[in-house]
Amino acid sequence: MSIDTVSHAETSPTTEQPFAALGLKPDEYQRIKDILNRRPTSSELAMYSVMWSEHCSYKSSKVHLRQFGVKAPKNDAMLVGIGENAGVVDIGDGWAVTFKVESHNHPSYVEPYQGAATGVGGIVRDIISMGARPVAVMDPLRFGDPSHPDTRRVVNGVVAGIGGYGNCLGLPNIGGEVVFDPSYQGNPLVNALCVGTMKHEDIHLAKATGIGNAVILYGARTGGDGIGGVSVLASETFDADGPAKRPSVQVGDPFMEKLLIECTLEVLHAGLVEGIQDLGGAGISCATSELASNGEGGMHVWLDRVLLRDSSLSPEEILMSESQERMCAVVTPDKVDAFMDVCTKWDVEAVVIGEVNASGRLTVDWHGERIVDVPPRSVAHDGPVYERPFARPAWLDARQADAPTADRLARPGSADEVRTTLLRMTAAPNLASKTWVTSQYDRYVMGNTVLAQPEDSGMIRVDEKTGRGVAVSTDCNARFAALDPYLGAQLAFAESYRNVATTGATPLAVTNCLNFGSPEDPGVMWQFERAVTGLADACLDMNTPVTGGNVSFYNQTGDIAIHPTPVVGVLGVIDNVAHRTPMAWTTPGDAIVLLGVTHDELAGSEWAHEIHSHLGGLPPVLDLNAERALAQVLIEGSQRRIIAAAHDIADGGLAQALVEMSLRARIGAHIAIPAGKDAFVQLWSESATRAVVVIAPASMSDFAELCARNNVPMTVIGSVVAEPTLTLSDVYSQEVSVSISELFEVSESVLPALFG
Amino acid sequence: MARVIVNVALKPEILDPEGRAVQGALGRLGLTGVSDVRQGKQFVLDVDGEIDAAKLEQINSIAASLLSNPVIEDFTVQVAQ
Amino acid sequence: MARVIVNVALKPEILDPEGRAVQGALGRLGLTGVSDVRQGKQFVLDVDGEIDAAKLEQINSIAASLLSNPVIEDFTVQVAQ
Amino acid sequence: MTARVGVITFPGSLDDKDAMRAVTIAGAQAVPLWHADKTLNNVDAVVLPGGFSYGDYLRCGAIARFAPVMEKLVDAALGGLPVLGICNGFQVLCESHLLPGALTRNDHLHFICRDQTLRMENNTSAWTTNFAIGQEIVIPLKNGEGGFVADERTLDELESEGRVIARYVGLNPNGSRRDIAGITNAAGNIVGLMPHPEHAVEELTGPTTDGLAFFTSVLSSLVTNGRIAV
Ligand SMILES: Nc1ncnc2c1ncn2[C@@H]1O[C@H](COP(=O)(O)OP(=O)(O)O)[C@@H](O)[C@H]1O
Ligand SMILES: [Mg+2]
Repeated sequence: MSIDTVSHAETSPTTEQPFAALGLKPDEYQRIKDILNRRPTSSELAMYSVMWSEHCSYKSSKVHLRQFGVKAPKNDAMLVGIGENAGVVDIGDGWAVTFKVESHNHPSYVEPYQGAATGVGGIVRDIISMGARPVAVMDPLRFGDPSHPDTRRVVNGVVAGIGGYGNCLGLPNIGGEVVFDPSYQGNPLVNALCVGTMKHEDIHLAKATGIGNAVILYGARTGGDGIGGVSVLASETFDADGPAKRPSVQVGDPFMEKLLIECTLEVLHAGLVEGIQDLGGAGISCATSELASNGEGGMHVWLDRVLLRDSSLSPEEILMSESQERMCAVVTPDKVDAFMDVCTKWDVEAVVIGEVNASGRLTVDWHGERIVDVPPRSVAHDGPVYERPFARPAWLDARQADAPTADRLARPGSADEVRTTLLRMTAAPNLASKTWVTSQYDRYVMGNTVLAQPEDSGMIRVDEKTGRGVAVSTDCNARFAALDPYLGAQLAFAESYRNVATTGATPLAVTNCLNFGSPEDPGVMWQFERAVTGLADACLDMNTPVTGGNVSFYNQTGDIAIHPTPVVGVLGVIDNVAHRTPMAWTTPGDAIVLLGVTHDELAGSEWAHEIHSHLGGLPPVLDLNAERALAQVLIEGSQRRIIAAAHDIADGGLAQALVEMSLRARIGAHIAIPAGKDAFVQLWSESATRAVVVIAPASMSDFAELCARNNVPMTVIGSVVAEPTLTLSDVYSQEVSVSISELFEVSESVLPALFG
Repeated sequence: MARVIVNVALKPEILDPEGRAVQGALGRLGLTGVSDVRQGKQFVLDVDGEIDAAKLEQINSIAASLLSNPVIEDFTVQVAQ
Repeated sequence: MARVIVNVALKPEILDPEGRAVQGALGRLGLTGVSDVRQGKQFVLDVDGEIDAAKLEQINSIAASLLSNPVIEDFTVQVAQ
Repeated sequence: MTARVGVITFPGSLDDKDAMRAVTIAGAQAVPLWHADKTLNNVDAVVLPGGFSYGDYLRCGAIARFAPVMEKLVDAALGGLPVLGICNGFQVLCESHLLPGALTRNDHLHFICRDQTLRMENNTSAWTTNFAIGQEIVIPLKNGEGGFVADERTLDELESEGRVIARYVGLNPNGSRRDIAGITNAAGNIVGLMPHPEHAVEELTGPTTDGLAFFTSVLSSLVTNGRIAV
């Protein structure tokens, strides 16, 4: 096998190269030639092609994502911002938290178990590469129609894969989402979020500084699996008959990752590391070029030193391999031995593959021959940037005009119909209990889980002495985003913000995973631009910076894109987790109070979707000032311990919130529909900025004062009762009553019946 | 009655963490000189009646879809007694 | 180099939930007349040099202690090429 | 003198820190033990924690059994040292033949994590003296391979000798024979338990604090047996 060396490239300028097969456009290929003043070697071509793929370079999204930086609120809590492996925020007492969400959508359709498993593995390595100990994971998921025959395969594989990897790593799963919609049939979304904690002094960055320092590759051996996997997969649309080519998928080894976590934290805490980087998409190409360009700008790599699982791999393949569970560290020469000792202790293989130098170039040798000689920035940062055309899709007007008004979609109008609707909605796959999913995840490991599913946010104790902790929620109603992507993204943010505040934590920072169709479709690009702008505007207004995130394009089959799905994760801090607000009421006689105002807002609602398969109209209006005021009441009420329980109102409206609280409490409530209001609208509208809170009689006057001071409308709608029954009175002059055991039976049986 | 044996193994280029773990343990137990270990699955099916060409065809297609994922695994089908 | 194949199967009296799940799925996919399915493990060991009696003995004892759990599983050892 | 309770960490152990926390809350000194060491560091009792030792590849507990520290542990356990194996630790004890039977794949094939009700059926083992027989407790359960199996003779023997220490109540979460959640050896010093008492020692993070009594029990037994002075 002959090696395409730099000198050979110089003397053979006309050699034809398969740039198109590697996903490069002719002008991109030309650009590489301009940068190098010659044709690239095959190894260089491999590096540029993976690094300039949509997945790695963000070439279509970059121009819009800049808004997150431009509009970032001045926030002293931000220690590391966008651009690093993950953002880092200060949570007080010398503690810092890093969190990020990432997608693994395409691989999870092709091989659901391994696709989802390696998705968890990838995001966890992002967190450890910041110097943090991972402490929790979450998994926002979207699947196709629950009754479609293929959905079962995907659901079972994805859930088992997330559990299989996360459980084996010893990370509690503290929340996520499970949403079904036909728009995800051939494009399930598997987003994975990881939270890590560290002391300020442990923050590490991905840069190769210090001339003469060693570059160490450690972890799993490099194999031929997943070559071009993520980058090719994530940049191609499946055609209508399913995956056109079935590219190789990586298999995860969570045990190796667990060793990698312990080993990495030990070398970091021992002060043995100058810079560190995980290997994700684009493998060694990415790690070396990013480390080099973030440091002094020069690095040399002896590629033949890389430990291989398969000795027949070519240098191009080694550069592109996306084998999992690998990391790269920059270590001063005097500490290399100590570094290797820690690796030996954890049974982790490691080898020095390179050296930092002052050349300003990234050079790679293969058995003494130079196969790469490039400016590292040109690979890692100076990829192409596209100003893709975008335009409001023509179909949107008709869809927005198609409002779910009472004359167009039949609404329940009697107590009997309300009861029937209540049970049907409780059994809607999107609203039914997710226990079948979440019981496959360990939520107890590490012993610091204060809240987990089905609570409004997951909450983790960070400091065992002081009780300082963090809460995280992820949300997105993609139907809202389909009706209005700007508002949809803001509503996703608002829901997530509210979920964090509901548990008593103060929202601090935002991460996001923007799942969209093809950026080459101007309509999709418009949705993307609107969603990013909406989210950036809301984050600025609410003083919660975006600290990082991920973009997943090409989630579409043929011409049909998924609903735009900007999943938003909000992280909050709580001084003492003992003060958290749970979702379940406990004490008969406590008042049940509705916060916020309910309008006739059913466009994009779960009711319209489940009962009428309808999607049209305009999403609920959002007033961020009101959202901030509501959060203030929820947070201060928790700190002063005057809120006994609280639950946010979102999908399925007030009715669903009451059902969920009853199911969690196992004792019931008596609710009266406020006089003069339409019971159906009160129960199933999805107006934003609302929550149900539970207040003991002794705290009522304090709570009323708190609401008045913050201008938050409150309505006492009922009280907790000892009997296990949820009773709604004044429903079209009659009473509706359902036993909690019936609700439980209905809610719990849905997912097992579909997928068990 | 016929017995059909379907062996499913990860493709050679795919990482086999279980096989690797076994290989490590073999070394610690003193079995040296083992250059590779792969761990696969074996399905033993007892099928009523004869296995004719149509039935074998059907078993083959099930082996390719249910019992293995061709993206990462290879399989063999074998009719025994 | 020799290739040694160790097959490990649950003892017949031990419940095999995976085999049962496969059997159920086979029915749903239209393969009828399958009276039983058992799912076992197959280890493929590549061993340097010849497999003499002593080595085989060693592999047998490792199959009995490490590769299988005699409380619930049976195994066979087979030397291939 | 406070008792020293060792917690062994294998590669892939996950609940070792939790076990140490539980030991500490119970009032003992937690001593970390490392799989590759050939010493038990003079501890008075040992916990084999939950997790996925060696990834649980091959079979749960199968590879951990051959760890260097296990040689010492087997001898000490046969000599009467109190040993509690939780979940993966239980699997290691069975694989090491310190306890009879084996733990197999859950009958429903899924990993399951839930708050599990147990009925305590033994209060004479080293780890159960502070329970009442018939007492119902709720502690987390989380496993993929938690179905206890043994032949009928062994099961009958365990029953007749009072060596079933706890049984699942209500739902049997994994298909365990005779709803068995935990067992002890004939001498009563070695206990294997599938659910996780170490995750039920604090109001804030556990469903209950029912798990604490396992850890206080061993302290009581150590005193009673004169293994440590008060
Ligand atoms: N895939 C999942 N993984 C973990 N937890 C989940 C998952 N899906 C849903 N949950 C949890 O179930 C609960 C209900 O979900 P959801 O109805 O989306 O909550 P909310 O409407 O309050 O955001 C939440 O606690 C959520 O975190
Ligand atoms: Mg939600």
